[in-house]
Amino acid sequence: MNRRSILKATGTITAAAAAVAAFPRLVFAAYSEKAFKNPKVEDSLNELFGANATTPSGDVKLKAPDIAENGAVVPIEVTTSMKADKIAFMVKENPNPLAIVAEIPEGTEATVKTRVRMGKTTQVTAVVSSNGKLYTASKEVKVTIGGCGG
Amino acid sequence: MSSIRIKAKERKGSVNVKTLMKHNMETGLRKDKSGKKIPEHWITDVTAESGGKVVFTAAFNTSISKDPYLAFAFAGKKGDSLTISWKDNTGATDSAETVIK
Amino acid sequence: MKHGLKVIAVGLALAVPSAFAGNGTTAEHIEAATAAYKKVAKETSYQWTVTVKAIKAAQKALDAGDDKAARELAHHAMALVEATRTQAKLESENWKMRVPK
Amino acid sequence: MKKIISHVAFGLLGLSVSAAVVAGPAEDRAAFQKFYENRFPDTPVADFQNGVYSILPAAREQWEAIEEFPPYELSIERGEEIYNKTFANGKSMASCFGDDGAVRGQYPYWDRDRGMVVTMELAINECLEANGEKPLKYKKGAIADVGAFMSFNSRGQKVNVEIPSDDPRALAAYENGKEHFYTKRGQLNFACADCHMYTAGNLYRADTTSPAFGHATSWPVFRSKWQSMGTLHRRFAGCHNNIRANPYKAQGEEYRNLEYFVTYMSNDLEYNGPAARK
Repeated sequence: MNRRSILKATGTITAAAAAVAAFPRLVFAAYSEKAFKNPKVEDSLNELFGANATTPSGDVKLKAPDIAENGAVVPIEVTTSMKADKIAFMVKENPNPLAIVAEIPEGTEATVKTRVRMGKTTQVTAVVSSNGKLYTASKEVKVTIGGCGG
Repeated sequence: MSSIRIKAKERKGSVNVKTLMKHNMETGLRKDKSGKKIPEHWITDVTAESGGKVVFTAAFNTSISKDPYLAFAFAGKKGDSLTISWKDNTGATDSAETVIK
Repeated sequence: MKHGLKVIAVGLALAVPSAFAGNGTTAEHIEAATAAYKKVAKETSYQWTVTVKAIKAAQKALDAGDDKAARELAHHAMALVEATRTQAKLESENWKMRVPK
Repeated sequence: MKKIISHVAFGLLGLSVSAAVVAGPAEDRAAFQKFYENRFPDTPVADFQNGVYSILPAAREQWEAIEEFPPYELSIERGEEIYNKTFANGKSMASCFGDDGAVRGQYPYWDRDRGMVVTMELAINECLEANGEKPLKYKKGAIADVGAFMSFNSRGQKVNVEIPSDDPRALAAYENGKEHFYTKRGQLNFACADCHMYTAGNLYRADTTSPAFGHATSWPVFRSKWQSMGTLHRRFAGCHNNIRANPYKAQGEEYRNLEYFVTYMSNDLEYNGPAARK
């Protein structure tokens, strides 16, 4: 890598926080307390999608590590060829499983990548909402604690 | 300096976006040195706009890692601008704009 | 981890100096352990974090009026000092055989 | 008493004591690198600079995901600001290290005049002090940010530590670092070489230890465990704490000599800092 390239690529133009008013069309995904502060996966799904019946699908490609290097920073990624309108990640045994929900407008690809915290070994599930149905892919991610590095 | 870093690259009509937002993302579970709980403080919403159109929005829980990372892709072109903004649970917001390469 | 260590531990008889066994006040025993710790650290540059912890715990127990626990902790600290000294002595030669040839 | 004894591990490695052969640094290094090449035959030599990820494919994938947008980029930016900040005397760090500070490959080096090992962090503080500025703390914060900026601009420079053969004090400093590396310390009775050489790649509780070959190339590092940046000496101190040995002073003689030895052992690899580690 060119040693200067990162800095140049990140040389973004800053808009001061106060100037957010300059983007009157700013639309946020509308964080929902009911969906996020909820210990039950089913209830969160109901809140987000109005339904909680899910079907595992081979077309929901979830990428997550077998063993998390560090539970505070677990890289996860989901991709699907389905036409999705929303994508969510659940971490089953976190106090509140729902970690993120993304809205995918027309013209945006059905893929989301982020980093999540995991308190302990548990299942990570990606939920894709497509044509009024929910499709999932799950994977168990081991979280180990202790040792020299962790 | 903005809290938001953006890398946006177009390839074959698809714009790959990677963004890192500097934010402590306090879970509300951590304690400070005196044993007092640090109140939760986290980004709840993120939105991305390009060409006068919302191209991506997401809502976060406190379980998203410190300095949240988000990557997504949308149909767009070189030279267009891309604006990413966040809002946290205290009502604070930040915004940054970049030109798609 | 502690149990694992016990398995690999090779028992080594550590003699606590006899003058230390019964006589003197507990405060003197703590002082003796502190002095011995500093002496080894100075002579060999070997110091164990656990020794300082034991000395501090002994002082705390003494301040809280638990003479018996304080005395035991002081002796524990002294034994750790002796073990540190033994390690330093062994290692002054043994390290050489770990150098690959 | 019994309890105390059982907490003290005095294991002698089952190595035969052969007649002392007086080998110089060059022979040491050849044997050292060969050891790792034999232990990890699947790892290309140049890849050892990536630490534990050079030997652990599953962890490597996560590391690559983090490196896609590594948290140390924020540190590089902070470092650039500090680097270019004008001192009270009108100069800046550029007056010591040039416009871009791409000098990582020059450190650590043997300073003949002062008879000591000079590391990049030490040089940074000496630059500040020579210009009437306050020195930085050595383990984390601003020093790691400046180091990240300078290391980033130096990526690709070869590790090329020299031990001048005509100065016996340089050899003594090297030997001191070498002795430290192979000497058991702390209540757990581990030498650097125990975990990072003879059992490198083994599990210690939940963690795989990294090979020491390549250890010195990637600093400063953003460690997920720290959730912040830190210098090599911060890590040295952390390791010593883990084995229950009192850490030495950051940038004190003991750690500078250890850095001198460890970095020399990685000669011919490339500097690739800053980096992300677990």
